[in-house]
Amino acid sequence: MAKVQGAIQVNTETCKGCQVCMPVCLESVIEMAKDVNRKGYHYAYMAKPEACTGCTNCAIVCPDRAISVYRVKVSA
Amino acid sequence: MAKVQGAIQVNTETCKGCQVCMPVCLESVIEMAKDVNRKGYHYAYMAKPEACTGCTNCAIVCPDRAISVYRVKVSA
Amino acid sequence: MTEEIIIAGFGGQGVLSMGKILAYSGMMQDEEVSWMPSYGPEMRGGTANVMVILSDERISSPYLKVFDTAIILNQQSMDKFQDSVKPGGVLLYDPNGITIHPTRTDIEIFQIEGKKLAVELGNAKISNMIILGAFLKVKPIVKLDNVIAGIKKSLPERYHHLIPLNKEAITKGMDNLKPYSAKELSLK
Amino acid sequence: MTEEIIIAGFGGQGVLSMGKILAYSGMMQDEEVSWMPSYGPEMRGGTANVMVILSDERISSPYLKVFDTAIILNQQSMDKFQDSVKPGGVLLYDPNGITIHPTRTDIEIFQIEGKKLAVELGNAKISNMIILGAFLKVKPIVKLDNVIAGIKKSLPERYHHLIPLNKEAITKGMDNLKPYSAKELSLK
Amino acid sequence: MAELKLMKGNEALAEAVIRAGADAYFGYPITPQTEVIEYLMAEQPEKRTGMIVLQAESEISAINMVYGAASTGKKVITSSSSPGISLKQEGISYLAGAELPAVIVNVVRGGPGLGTIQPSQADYFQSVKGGGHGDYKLYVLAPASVQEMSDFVEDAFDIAFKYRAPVLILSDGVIGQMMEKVNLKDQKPRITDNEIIEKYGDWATTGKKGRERNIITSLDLQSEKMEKRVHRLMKKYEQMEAEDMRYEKIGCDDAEYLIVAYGCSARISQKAVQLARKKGLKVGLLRPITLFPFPKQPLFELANQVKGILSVELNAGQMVEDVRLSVEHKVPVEHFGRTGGIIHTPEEILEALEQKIINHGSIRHYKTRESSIL
Amino acid sequence: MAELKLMKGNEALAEAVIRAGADAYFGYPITPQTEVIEYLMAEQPEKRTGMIVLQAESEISAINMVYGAASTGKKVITSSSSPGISLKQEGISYLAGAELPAVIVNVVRGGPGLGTIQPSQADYFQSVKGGGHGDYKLYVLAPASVQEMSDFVEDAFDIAFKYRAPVLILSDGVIGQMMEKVNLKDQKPRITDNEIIEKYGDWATTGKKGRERNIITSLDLQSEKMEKRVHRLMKKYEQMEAEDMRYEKIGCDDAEYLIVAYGCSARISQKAVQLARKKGLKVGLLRPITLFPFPKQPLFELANQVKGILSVELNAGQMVEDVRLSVEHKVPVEHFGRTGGIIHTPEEILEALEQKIINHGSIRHYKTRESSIL
Amino acid sequence: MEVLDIIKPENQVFCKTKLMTDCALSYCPGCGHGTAHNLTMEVIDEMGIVEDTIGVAPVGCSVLAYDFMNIDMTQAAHGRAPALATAISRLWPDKYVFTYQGDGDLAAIGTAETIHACNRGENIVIIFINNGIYGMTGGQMAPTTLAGMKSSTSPYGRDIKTMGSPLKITELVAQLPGTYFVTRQSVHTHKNVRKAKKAIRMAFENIKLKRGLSFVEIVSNCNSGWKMTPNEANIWMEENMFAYFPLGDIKVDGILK
Amino acid sequence: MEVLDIIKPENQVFCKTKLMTDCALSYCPGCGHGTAHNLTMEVIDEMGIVEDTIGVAPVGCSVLAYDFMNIDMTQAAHGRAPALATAISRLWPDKYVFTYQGDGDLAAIGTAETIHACNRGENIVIIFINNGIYGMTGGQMAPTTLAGMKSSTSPYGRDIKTMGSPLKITELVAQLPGTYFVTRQSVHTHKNVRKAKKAIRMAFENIKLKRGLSFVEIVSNCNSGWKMTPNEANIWMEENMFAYFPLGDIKVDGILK
Ligand SMILES: Cc1ncc(C[n+]2csc(CCOP(=O)(O)OP(=O)(O)O)c2C)c(N)n1
Ligand SMILES: Cc1ncc(C[n+]2csc(CCOP(=O)(O)OP(=O)(O)O)c2C)c(N)n1
Ligand code: SF4
Ligand code: SF4
Ligand code: SF4
Ligand code: SF4
Repeated sequence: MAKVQGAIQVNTETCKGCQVCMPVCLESVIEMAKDVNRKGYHYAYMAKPEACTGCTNCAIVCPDRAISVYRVKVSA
Repeated sequence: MAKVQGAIQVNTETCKGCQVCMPVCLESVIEMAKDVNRKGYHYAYMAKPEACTGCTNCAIVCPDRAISVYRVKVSA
Repeated sequence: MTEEIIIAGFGGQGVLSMGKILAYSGMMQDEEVSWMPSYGPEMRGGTANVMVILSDERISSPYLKVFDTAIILNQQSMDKFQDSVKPGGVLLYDPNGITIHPTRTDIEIFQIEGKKLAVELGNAKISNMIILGAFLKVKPIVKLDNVIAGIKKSLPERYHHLIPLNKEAITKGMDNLKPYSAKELSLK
Repeated sequence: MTEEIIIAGFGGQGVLSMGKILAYSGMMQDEEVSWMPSYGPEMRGGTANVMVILSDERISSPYLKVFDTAIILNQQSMDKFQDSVKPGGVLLYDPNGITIHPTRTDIEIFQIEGKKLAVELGNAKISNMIILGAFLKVKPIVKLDNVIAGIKKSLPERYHHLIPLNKEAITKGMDNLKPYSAKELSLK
Repeated sequence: MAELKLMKGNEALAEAVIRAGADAYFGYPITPQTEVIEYLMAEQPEKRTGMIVLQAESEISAINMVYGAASTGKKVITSSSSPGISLKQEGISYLAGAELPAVIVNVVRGGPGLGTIQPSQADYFQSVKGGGHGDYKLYVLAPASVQEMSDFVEDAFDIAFKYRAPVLILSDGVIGQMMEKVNLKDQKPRITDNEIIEKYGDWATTGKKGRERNIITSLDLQSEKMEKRVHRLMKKYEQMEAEDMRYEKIGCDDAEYLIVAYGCSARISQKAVQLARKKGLKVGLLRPITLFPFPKQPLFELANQVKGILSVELNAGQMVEDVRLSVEHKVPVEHFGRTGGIIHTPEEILEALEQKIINHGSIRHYKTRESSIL
Repeated sequence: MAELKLMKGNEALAEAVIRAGADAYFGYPITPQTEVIEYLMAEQPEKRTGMIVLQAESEISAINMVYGAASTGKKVITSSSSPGISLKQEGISYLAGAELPAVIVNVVRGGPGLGTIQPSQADYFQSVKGGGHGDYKLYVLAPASVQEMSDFVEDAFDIAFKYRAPVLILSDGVIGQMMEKVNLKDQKPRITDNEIIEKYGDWATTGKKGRERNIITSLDLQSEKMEKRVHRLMKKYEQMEAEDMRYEKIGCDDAEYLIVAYGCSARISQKAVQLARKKGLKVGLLRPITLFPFPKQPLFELANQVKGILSVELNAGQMVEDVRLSVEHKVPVEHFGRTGGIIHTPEEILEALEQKIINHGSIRHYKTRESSIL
Repeated sequence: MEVLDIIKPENQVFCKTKLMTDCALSYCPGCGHGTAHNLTMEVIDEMGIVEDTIGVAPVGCSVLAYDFMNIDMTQAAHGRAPALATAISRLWPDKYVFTYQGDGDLAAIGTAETIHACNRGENIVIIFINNGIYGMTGGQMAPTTLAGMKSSTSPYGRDIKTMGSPLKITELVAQLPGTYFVTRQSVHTHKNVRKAKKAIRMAFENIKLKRGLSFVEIVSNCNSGWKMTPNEANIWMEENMFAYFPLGDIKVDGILK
Repeated sequence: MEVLDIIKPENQVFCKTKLMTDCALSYCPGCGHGTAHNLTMEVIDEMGIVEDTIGVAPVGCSVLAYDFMNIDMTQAAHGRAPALATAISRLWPDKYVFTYQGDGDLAAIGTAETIHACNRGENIVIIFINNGIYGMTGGQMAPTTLAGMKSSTSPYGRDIKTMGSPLKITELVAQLPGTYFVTRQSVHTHKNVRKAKKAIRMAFENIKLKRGLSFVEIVSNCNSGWKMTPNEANIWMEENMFAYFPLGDIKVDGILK
């Protein structure tokens, strides 16, 4: 039975660390980085890459479209 | 049995001969004079005085309030 | 030739249209013309006037204080414009509804029973054409056929059947012009 | 005495309030003061600056081109205002986030680790008070108790419990001021 | 084809709008210019040329419809009278700031406030000094005949597009309401959508097709950019002064005294000049056709010739300031004008000229007011 | 009782409105003056003095609320910034025409259009020449400090009621946003309803009680009446010029060169004068405090003393015209000013003075434009 | 009995209210404005509140209302009467403040002022004369002009597609919590006049009780603008205007009908 | 499987639309404007109509929409966007013309333009961002500010008695015959984002079919103005804003729900 594996790529410079992508991630993949970007924001990153399903929930709620989403099928 | 007798007094100078008082007079008391007032209007007058009941219908629809109404009780 | 005219009366008396037809008539014979109306919230029964100029030169001011001719159709206008006639000028008026007649002796004064004659013609609205006729009798500044052409221009197609009536009214006006001398009055 | 100061940094760094406290402090010792902020749609993270003047004479222009002291909290501001310091004047800055350090050799330059020390004090928001302290070390133009009085004036009642912390921050700033010489850099 | 007609100024202007190939008119009724929209609605230009006519819910909506239309490169015009023009001031300032071509017509009535519906020229200052906020000017054409009410429409559009700037036709109740003979120009074809996309592709917001997107705005949050914008505007105004200033001289060659007047006052003053000449007084008339750019240079030169100047305006004294600035106080300049809807007569003007100029030397100008109220 | 405080100009003005015993403020938010309504809402003057504060749905609604309040004899004020003031022009013209006392505040930003929110003085023409339609003027006060933002409120109300005319306080983003020490006046009691009925019973529409009814209108369908109204207004303006013109002279006694500047430009120019004096240049500053009435006479007199005048304004050249009219071209008058929200520095001003005046003779003024764009 | 014996002061049962001036109305013969003016003044007279009444006149044919209504009045800029009334009633909470406006004034240029005064629930009365046209300026199309109806700016009849539908502003304001009493009346017959007067009375009573805004629309003829005789106009109004603008109460005691 | 093996062009399932410029959004972190911008541009991209689209920006935080939306745009005076859009769509009937406006812009100063453009049934889309406050100018009260809600001009909470009730302009315009599609959406969760995008798509499809005016309200947070973190703001919005401004379609295919 085929399972999907996802991944997100965050544009650390356009991310404003607003965190609205966190609650919509059902797998709690996303957290905010300790250090800041040039604008002084703690940007988002994949804290739990393995859990990402590539559902795009985070990306479509991101006001700044800082997230790109990737997905592949992997056989269990 | 007591019957009422009415009469209207038309201010021939403020009357504009608009005739809106005519249709509301159930007794068709009112008509417009042949001659005109200083403003050139054919003013209203009591053509059938005996028929007037003093109901005030004409007076309250007169935009220019050119009609005063009088009423008395008369025993038949 | 330059003729400076004022026409004044009640709103409903066809003052503006009389002026318009005069202007059109002048245009028909290639003259310069101007037509300057009073305007505003024309409540029925308000007064109206129009200044009309016909000239063979470029017209400077369309707005004037004194005129060669004044055509007067009600008392207010008589009071207001009698003195605006140039010495030697013409005052033409419809006596109907006039209580205080003109008193100037340094101008020519004429009467025309516009309203009365119009009723005879069976159309009260035509009185202004009768008065126009009377004016043209005094001052034949435009040819009759140019006047008719002017009427054609100023009337919408749907009214062109009225042109014969207008023509009749104009001639009636020409025939019924009455000179009036202020002296008589002042003699009494 | 007249001291003309510019304070510049990010919107969130307490630039305007630092200037406000300076102005209040000056007022506490009966000096003339003016406080001229940059303003506009302050989107978070935007830059802000304020021109503060303390003087014992009536202040003419609240808006200036050159200053006795520039207090700089981020790179944009460094780029923009380094040259606005009068020869012989003072440039005080927080090295945190500064990549291109000042290069002028005709002025006095000082560093203060505002942000870092604030974290040590356990309140990032207090860094502007640390920097203020450092400035007062360089230029003791207002007495400390007047500064405290100024803080009292500028803070709403409900924040007055923070005054001891502010005091602590100011002294910490005074103790940690580091002179900086552009030469070193230019030597490398 | 061209036609000779007898028309009201307002009607002649409306007909000229159609014939100029305008794309749209947006307006709201107000005396004494309501004939403009009434004529257009009756003529159904939509059928004649495809031009659109819309009665807006207010003057403010109308001027902003103009802004919208102009931002897409269309030929658009609106008209109103004094109170309505005051309401348009923000929109007019936006048009100037966004550098959009548009024509605004003001058939002036007497103010301030609701005032009177009778003719006036009391909106001169508002028109030439900028009634709206900010550093901008309007190119202002002042028709003095029904013929010019017609002719100036195309001129106005030409200037508007030459400079990408709003143009004002400043008329008055006399010129708008009077009838005169007018020679109507031939119908110009409307510019097609594709021609617009071709011609104005570098700025008009017609949809980004085969080019970078266009933006129409008057905002510049960076002051440096905003100052550049203001300088760009000022350069346009300089160029207008150099290339498109217009005026008319009547009997000025031998004039010892000069009347300066525009619009209906110029017509009435012309008669006053005739009366003066009859009296043997050498009086000339300079009629500014553009109120901005103002004929400064011709006036400056005439100042070496004449003994005094009377500025005749249907207001309490407005253009008189520009006349004084033009002649640099080399000769006395006084003002005469009736207000409140009263129209001065040729006789009154001549009388004022004799009293204030001919029989009277210069007076201190910082006391202007006194001379300006009759 | 009086108080010494450190406040923004906008806040000082708002506090002064309460202390002047105003009855109402109506406004709509706009940068850089939003602190006025924010301060008032926070202060709850309704509790302090019973004064009413209402955020209107637009600037137009606000100015018409002002008109309504003023027509009943109440002390009322509104504030806005450039685009919002343009929207108020019809209402302002109505206030002038109906002869109503009211105070309008314009904290000017850069235009035209949406322009910039940064400081500017580009609304000078709109303010003094009448941005609205018709023959009227505003009494215009130009504060140059936070103290004056506070003090001029009461002055403005006094003038407004002295003449039954609208008064404009023309400020700018610098004066509105900066903080300075300000001495607040004591709280004045609000005038009671009965006092209003007593004092203004001859005109205010407070309900006809024991007198003939009152009517507030700006309309006169009879031109004779309307002209009388206009003359009445002009008489007021003459009286303002005679009795209430205000200005300040700084270092003019020995001045060989003069700077004329108001508002923030006067503050910055003052520093420029200091710099000039350091260089040994005898420069003085004349600061018009009222822009209308303009200090014509003092300038006319100074023109006999100085060699040249520089009009310094944060715009492309507006007040410079009034300066020229005042000195009657006896000395060269040039303009200097930055635009678009850029604020000129003292150094720039001094440089311009040297270039345009000190090292440069008079130039033809009908070419003004060139001199006005920097 | 002789007429002259009847026409005696003691027998008088109706005459013009003293709250109307002697100045002859400037309105066209048969225009509803006159009747609406008189009813309003009769109500104020009967309530004995003339000393505490302040009226706001619009821009429109009734701009001269202040010449005819013998009360304190202020004349507002076109469409802004509700803004004036807001300020006046806020500053004089015990006064009876009303506006009198036409459809162009209230529903076109004045839309924002109308909606927001109603939404704030100002304690005022708005008397709204809906004659489906701009009378004062000579019969242009109004927001309330009926579909297909001719006017000088819709000479071929109002075209819904390009000019929009006639606007039922009264139904709109009734939707707002701030309005307390909203009704539509007419004054062309004795029956309607009596109803309309009751409505106006209720509206002014609401001010006394500080109930919020009362909105009284009066559908009326503009016989000049419609180019009909007054009686023709009234019949046309019954057949056409009332079909689209049905008479009756729309909101009473703050509850939609 | 390694993340880097997944992050390959061929595996990409979502990225920012090309119709948004590279210019960093000037909006505060977590502000709904950004999402609304992106959805609008995604729809235009997917419909392939960018060459025929003309946008009108308001005065408000989104005044700079033209810096971010990579299409032809005109910036309107405060509140007047619907007037501009009317003219543009009349003159370019085959273009997709839309306005993007905030609540102060559309429901306060622009009330008249909004009501009349809707009443005329202009063939345009109005995207209405209702964040219950004036964001741009720093958090003043808007017509849509909730009862008791604090803002810099209602620092003690909106007082219905003196400031009126929050205005449901969307329900009002739905009453007008000219509006064809009226809906209320939000963009704070993935579910709502997907719904909102569908609504915007339908709105633009209506332009193609010349159906008249489509009005899409998006209830959004102004976390700066509300003085909350973005996620706090979104929760507060669900609990308070949605209670008064319920999400869902209000009018579909010209029929009120
Ligand atoms: C700002 C402004 N715009 C337009 C006008 C011109 N105007 C006067 S009355 C009027 C319309 C009146 O119509 P309505 O409100 O329906 O009242 P009615 O005359 O029909 O009673 C207009 C457009 C004006 N005076 N002021
Ligand atoms: C005529 C005018 N009045 C006022 C302003 C100031 N102003 C700019 S944005 C704004 C309100 C914006 O609020 P909203 O429409 O709700 O949009 P948001 O910023 O909340 O997205 C105001 C009042 C202006 N620019 N122009
Ligand atoms: S939603 Fe976007 S901007 Fe906000 S934290 Fe997540 S990635 Fe960053
Ligand atoms: S209604 Fe009045 S004005 Fe009309 S005709 Fe009758 S009496 Fe005369
Ligand atoms: S024009 Fe119409 S509304 Fe005006 S007075 Fe005449 S009938 Fe009445
Ligand atoms: S102020 Fe409010 S609306 Fe404006 S960008 Fe910030 S969060 Fe968004």
